[in-house]
Amino acid sequence: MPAIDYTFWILPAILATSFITGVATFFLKETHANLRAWMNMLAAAVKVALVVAVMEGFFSGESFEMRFSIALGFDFLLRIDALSLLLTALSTALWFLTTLYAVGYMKGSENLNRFFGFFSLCVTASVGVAIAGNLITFFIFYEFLTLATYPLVVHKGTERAVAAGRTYIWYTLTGGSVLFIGIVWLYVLTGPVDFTPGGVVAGLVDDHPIELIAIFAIMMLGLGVKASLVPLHGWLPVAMIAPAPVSALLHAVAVVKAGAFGIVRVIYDVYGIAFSATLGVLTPLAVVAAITIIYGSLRALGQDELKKRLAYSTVSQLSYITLGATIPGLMSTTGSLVHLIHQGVMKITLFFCAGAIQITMGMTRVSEMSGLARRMPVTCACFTIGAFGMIGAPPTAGFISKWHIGVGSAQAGQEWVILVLLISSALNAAYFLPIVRSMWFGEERRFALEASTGAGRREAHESLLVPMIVTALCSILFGLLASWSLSPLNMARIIAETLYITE
Amino acid sequence: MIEPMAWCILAPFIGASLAFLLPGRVWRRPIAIGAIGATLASVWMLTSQVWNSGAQRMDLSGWPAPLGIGLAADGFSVFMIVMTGVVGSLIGAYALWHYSDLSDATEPAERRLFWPLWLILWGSLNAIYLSSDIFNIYVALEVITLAAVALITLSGKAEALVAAMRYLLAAFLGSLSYLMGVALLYATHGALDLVIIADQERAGLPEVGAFALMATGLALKTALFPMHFWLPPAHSKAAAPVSAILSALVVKASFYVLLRLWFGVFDGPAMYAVGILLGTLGSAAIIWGAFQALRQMSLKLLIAHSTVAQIGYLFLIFPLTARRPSGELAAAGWITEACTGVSYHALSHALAKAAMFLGAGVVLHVYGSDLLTNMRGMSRRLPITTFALAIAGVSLMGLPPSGGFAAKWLIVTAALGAGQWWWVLVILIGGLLTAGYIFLMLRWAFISEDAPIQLRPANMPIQLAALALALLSVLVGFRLEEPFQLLVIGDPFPIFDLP
Amino acid sequence: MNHLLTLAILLPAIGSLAVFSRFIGARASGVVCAVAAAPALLLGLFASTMEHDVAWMLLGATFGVDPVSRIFLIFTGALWMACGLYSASTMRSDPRRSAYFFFFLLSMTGNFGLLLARDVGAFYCFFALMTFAAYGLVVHERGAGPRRAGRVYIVMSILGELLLLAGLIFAVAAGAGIDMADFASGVAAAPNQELITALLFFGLGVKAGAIPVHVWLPLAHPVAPTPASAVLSGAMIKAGLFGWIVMLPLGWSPAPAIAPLVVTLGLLGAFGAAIYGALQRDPKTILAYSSVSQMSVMVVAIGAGLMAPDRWPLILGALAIYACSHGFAKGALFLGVAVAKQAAGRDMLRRMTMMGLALAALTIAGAPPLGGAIAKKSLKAAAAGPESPSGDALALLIPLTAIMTTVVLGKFILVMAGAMRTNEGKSAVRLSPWMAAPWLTLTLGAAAAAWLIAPPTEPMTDAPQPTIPSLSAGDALAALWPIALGVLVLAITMRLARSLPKAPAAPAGDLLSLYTLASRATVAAGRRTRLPGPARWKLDFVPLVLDSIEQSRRGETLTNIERAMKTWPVAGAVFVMIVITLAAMIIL
Amino acid sequence: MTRHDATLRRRRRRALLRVRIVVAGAGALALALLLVAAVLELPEGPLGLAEEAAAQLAHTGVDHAVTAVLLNYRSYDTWLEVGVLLLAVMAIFALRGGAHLENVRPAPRRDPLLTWLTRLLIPMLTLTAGYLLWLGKFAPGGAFQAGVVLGAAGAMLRLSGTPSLDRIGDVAIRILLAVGFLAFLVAAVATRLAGLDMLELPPGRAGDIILMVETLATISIATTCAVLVMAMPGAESPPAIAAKDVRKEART
Amino acid sequence: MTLLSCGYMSVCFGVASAAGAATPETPVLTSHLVYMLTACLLFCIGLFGLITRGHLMRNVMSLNVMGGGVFLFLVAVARRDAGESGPDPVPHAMTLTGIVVALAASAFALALARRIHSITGEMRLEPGDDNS
Repeated sequence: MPAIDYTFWILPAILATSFITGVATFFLKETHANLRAWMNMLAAAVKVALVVAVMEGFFSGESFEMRFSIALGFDFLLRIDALSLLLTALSTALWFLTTLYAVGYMKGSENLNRFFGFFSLCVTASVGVAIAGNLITFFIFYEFLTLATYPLVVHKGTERAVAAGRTYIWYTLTGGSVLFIGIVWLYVLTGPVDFTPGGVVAGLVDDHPIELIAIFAIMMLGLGVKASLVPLHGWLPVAMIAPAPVSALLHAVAVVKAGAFGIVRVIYDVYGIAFSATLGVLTPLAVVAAITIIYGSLRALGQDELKKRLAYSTVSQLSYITLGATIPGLMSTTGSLVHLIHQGVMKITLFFCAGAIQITMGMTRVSEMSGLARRMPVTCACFTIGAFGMIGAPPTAGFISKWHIGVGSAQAGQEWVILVLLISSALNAAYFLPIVRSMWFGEERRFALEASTGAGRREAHESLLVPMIVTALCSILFGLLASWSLSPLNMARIIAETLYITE
Repeated sequence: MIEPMAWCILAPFIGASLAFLLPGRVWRRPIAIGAIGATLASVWMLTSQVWNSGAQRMDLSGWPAPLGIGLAADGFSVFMIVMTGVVGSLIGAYALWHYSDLSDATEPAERRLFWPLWLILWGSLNAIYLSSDIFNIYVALEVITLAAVALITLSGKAEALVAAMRYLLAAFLGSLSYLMGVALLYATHGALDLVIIADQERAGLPEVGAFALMATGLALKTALFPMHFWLPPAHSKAAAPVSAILSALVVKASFYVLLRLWFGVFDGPAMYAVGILLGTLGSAAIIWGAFQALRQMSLKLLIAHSTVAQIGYLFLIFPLTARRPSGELAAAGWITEACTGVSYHALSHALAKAAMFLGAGVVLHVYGSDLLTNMRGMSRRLPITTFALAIAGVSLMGLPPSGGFAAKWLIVTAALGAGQWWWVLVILIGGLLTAGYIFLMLRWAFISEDAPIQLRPANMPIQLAALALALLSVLVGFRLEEPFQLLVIGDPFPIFDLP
Repeated sequence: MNHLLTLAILLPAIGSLAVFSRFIGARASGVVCAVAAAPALLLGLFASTMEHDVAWMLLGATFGVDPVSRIFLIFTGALWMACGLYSASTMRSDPRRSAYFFFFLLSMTGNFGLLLARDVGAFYCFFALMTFAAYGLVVHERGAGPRRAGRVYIVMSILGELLLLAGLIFAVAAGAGIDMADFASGVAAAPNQELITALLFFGLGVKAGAIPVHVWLPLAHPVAPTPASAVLSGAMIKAGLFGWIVMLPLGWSPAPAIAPLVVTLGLLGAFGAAIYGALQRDPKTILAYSSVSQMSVMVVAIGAGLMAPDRWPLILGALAIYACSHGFAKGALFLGVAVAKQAAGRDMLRRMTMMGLALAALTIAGAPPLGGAIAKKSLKAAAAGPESPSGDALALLIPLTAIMTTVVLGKFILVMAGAMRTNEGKSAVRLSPWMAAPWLTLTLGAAAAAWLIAPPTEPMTDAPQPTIPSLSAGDALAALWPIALGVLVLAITMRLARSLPKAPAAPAGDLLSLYTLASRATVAAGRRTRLPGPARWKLDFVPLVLDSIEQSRRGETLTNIERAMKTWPVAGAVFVMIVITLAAMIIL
Repeated sequence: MTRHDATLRRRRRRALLRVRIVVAGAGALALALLLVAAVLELPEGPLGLAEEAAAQLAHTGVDHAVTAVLLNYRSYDTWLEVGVLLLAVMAIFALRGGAHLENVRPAPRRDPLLTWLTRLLIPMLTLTAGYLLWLGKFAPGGAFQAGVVLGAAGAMLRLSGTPSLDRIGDVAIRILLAVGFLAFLVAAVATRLAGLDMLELPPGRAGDIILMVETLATISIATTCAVLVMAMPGAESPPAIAAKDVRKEART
Repeated sequence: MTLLSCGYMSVCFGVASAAGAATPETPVLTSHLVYMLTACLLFCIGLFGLITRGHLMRNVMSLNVMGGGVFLFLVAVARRDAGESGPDPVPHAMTLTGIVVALAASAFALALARRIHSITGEMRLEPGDDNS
């Protein structure tokens, strides 16, 4: 055995890389711009390497676990299983890209130490959420995520930003404490609960189903805030006041994913899909998710602010995951899990483009963007790919997840889900295609920011472009090479199989 | 061999008398550091002794219980002593600077008298946690009150004096009603020792009278909700280290005595209705304190009101450990959770509140006033203090990964286990309101300041003291195993073995 | 052969990327357009049936060629090549030519991709790629007309794709396999076969221009640049047909109930479109309507195939030939319109183009010596054979469609003649040999196609196989009378039209006005009823709660109570009260 | 604020006052009843520690039971009690901002009767204090009574203006004040180091130790009482007076 | 004051008679019972004085009255448990300690009151308290 049991230490090491960098960035001097950039980039690279090591370790059958008992009742458990691998890979990869993007985007603005510090803390939290082994550890990182994102939302320090921060905090903290009550109640009822594929609650207690339904409802309320289900989504558009990298990584990927991931964990690893089906809790959740999908798209239609429109599209896209998760069936679960990755990649591309456009052209409103393609063709191309991904046009990744959720729900005999998918695709087209059309085919208008320079190409800074292109390519390749062995679809299928075998 | 229990009391008293006799500037720092070191050493020795060989008991001046006074140290008292020691020493480190000559915030007189008063206070806190004689507890309570009031008046401002006077009168009233209770108990049982009184069978009406008087007196000294009027002005007008001492430590002493009486002398769990009343008053405190804190415009008043709120959580132990009229324990399987949860809340609140008051002290020193509105852009000017305030806030809110979270987790588990789900609602609303006023404070820290104003430099040690306390209040939340084992040594909450 | 297959798809794709990234200049991109179609054409001509599995792509893609797709490849390849060649030369002067070439190549990729795809996933992927790329061609000439046409086109095609997606999802869910081989049988065996067939039919119908969902076609084709509309009308529409052939449960035992509906729609389309086309003035709109009517004829064939599963191989053969000849002819006619414009000046050229146009028109109409006649005959024989259920009705109706086609095309020829004489649409570009050649090849191809190409035989099924084409005298006569009748009718109507006051020009998209009215009404209704609940209610109630707490900050009630409690007498009284209550609680 | 409002407010305040008196009275009465009932139910007959105290008296080295309890059985209480006294003085110093007594008001003009009386009484007071101190061993007396008498002497000196404690300087004052507390402290530490329980007086020399501790306690109690009288704030400290005038016009 | 004292006397006799007339085993009016009852009444009178007015001097005095009540009660208990060697010394010691503690606290309270008076010119804590 190697001196240190590396299966024990690798998980905290993954967390530590971004945590230590975060804390270290606080103590840097404000002027050490490139040192800070390099430090963060290095940390991101190390973390990616570690995750890759864990991934190939996992596939070669090793199990990674770190258990540390806090008190008699509950212990702090970090554990890698197929499901957590999915989100860890996503968070780590996208953090690497977003850090590169943020370095370019934030050049010149002040108190960057605080920004990058909390940025890495947020990633620690989101990876923590992914590799949490039981509900309590999940909750610890879930709340840590809220705290770490608050300073980023109020980063600008203006009155409006702080007001947005306040709304954000009220929503997420209420959600958090409601979830807390749910977890404690479950703990009182069933004792310490670890995530085991196929669910653990079924075996433990079957004499008071009403309490279990109440617990499930409470947990969904708590997680619903972060997963932005309809009545609880108010904070997402408001939080768009944060700088672009924040809204890109956090509000499109890390924070909302924590909510959706939580829902998937609760349904599959705590309650077990079969037991929840017998309890009958899945259909109401599916209905709520459906309403969110439609409502999100409807609200997105009316938004003129690009980032607000993207926010509402996140609200609706996210509920695909919840919808897919609530439908019992291998295909729909695969669809929902793979959408976890695809939505992240596509949405981050769109936010990168939105940020780049805002920085280079000073444009934030959709109405101002006609004829933009001539000045920023690459950004517009990436935006188009992202937009088509959102609509679910075939070569992109969006199509794959919609296809799987659709087929899964049809197999499970819930045809209405397909109707919802269609309506939402149509609505997505209704609010994305006009932007794409006006970008490529709209007639050129004088642009606000660069009054002087002529008509030539004025592309964004390359540190903004590279991550954008990479994520755009990913959203195409994840679709095109979906059946490849290492593709996210395949990983999602493996996970889905593990969830269903034990049933 | 050295009996650590005695030295826990002797060391601070020696330090106090030395500090009183040698008030000179040159002597102050060595005496202070020496006293703090000695006390910490004796606390450490006591903890290891109790950890290894269980509860200790020592008869003072050679005479056994009924005649002489006994010092008893079981898990719970050692837990409180360790809390006082840790928080006290860190506040002492802050005070070392605050009352030293480089700070212009204090006059020479204050600097000379702070250490004797604080060390006597510390000694008498340890004395209370160790004493098992109700009259001795009365005298020690008096020492604490006088020392605390004297510390408040140190700052010399007019409103500090008024606050001190109100606190003195209230505490005097509380002590006298406690003394009347002691007299009644002596009249019925003929003995003053807790253990002896506990063994004798419960008498009728006199015991009821004694309980009513003593419980209310102690509740007044712990500032339970309706009787909290004296705490906010007293804790906010005093100097920073003093308000930290008051909020974090002094308030807990009278609660400790109330707990001892509740479980030992008066067989509290049998009184289900009284338990529910105390729990309701506690919940009212949580909500009222938080609401008041939300409405404050100055930082120290905000934190003081938050103390009133957080004390409410402590009083939830009474309903949770009470026995239903039908005789069986309300939270049959969850008693350990309830008791350890409340004591853990006391610990994490002490750490977090001390950190916040010290942070407020730094803000007061640097900005000249602790009005929330002029804390604009504090996160740029005082990053470490903002960080400390934020983390302490996290622990108060009970968000993971902090001590507050562990305590909240335990209390909520016990509440749900006991089927008294309404406390859970109160805790939920309380937690949210706490978040409300914490972020009210942080909100101003993050708003970027419009006009760059010239500020006094804040030197590092005091910020680090606040940060250390805040970090401790979070780290304490990570490992609960050992503190739990410590807490249950000597069976301080004797309701475990009941059927 | 495999490399040819991949090349057929990759060449146009790489070409489009090169054009986009400005890697190659405008001239080079023109050449690329022309060359890109070659591999597909060669595949069509020489490739034998084969299968090439690409496991990692999309949902496990497989590509390959089979007898039906070979025929489609031939005429599509030829058409793309001709139009590519043509647009390479005409488009050189156009300022936004690189955009044109980019979208041209992208649509070509899509078209070849879906023909070669042997699995549903790849088919749908390339189908969507072609649709979205074609939008670029439709709106190439900026301006109000193309914008409106583009918007209608995109809305309709998205609806079409969603219906197709739904159909595919239901089919796969019901057990149909991903690849084409057992997709149709899976659909046939599916419990909700009706729903799937309907969804697939209308999903692909949008692209193919089937009646209720054809409205975008008459709008889009005229506004697109001529080579683009030629390709649109000739090749891209056929993609819809190909989709039907491959996906619908044709030739499988249980005949779906909607078959009669399909037939009626086909017939309705054939007559309605032709009549409506005759009323139009713009030549390209007339041609568009003629395409709609021709496609409706094919819809009739499909309907017949659905109704008489065992006769399907026969109909399939005829259908392929018919589509091939129609493709060539329609491409030739569209190019002819452009060529006519360019040749307006010199009368010798004018006469030649008129001759060519007449030849192409006659092929479509089914004049005897030309390929069209054979196609029509075999189609009539297959679809309207004696033992097919509504055989005799069809036997009568198909010739009638021939009449209507002659009327429409006659009107087209007359309009073109008029335009040539007055040469008002004279285009600046001189007619160069590079432009004339492709047009000529297409016209000849139209005429000869039916003869040259052997109909695809289904090796496996034992159903009656299509015979080698032969045209007896009787057949020739049977083909002639409808044309004659058509010419007669046209002459009568023209005379009548001259005497009657100028009939108002019928709007291009006939049913569209209906649809826009309906959609505008629903949107207005939606807005008027103030969508109840969440949509209107801004749903962020939390800030309201916060503000109320904020206001309470100014409200004095709380502070008064707190100050009152601070006064000594009140505090004292509270103290005593608590002592009393504690004692009372224990005693009672 | 018009006169009408003033009268209205005053009437309202008086009404409020009346309500408060009634409530307080009722509360106090109820408490009285409770206590009376409790007292009536008290167990009868000898219950306390009278016998044990008397039985062990021999070992305490003192004959009078109360002194034995005070200085032997529960000497820890007495120690804390002296600590309270020391604290009170410290608090007064805190109030006055410093222990130096120099700026105490200068002695008033000499009054013949007063000076004669002090010259007569001071020796008598010290004598009785000494007697009381010594009496503690056999009869009620001891450190506190002696200390108070001596303190009264100090107060008299102060009132008659004759210089006394305010002359002897800050350090001396501190030592005199702390000597009582230190006595107990030393006793506790000594017994601890000697291996006995804290404050456990060896029976043999208990008597002398108690006497010695009592004398030191008397000294510190006396000084405390005197200083309490002398250092009472508000008597002289000039800054306070200035503040009062400020307050006066603020109010008018 | 006269009203108060005769009111008090009537209460004592009422209680005594009630005690006497009550069932035989209730204690007959022994001397220490009288002192205990007086002590309780003293305690409550002090309490009443404390909580009705806000004047600082009045409060300190009422607190001392309450203290006196408690100490009287202790001495009475000592009297009750008197053995042949005299009254029980422990309550006596407690009283002595209590008195000293009360002395210290009152001294400090008075000093504080005087300081507040010298600064604010009033002898009350809150403007709301009436200082009659």
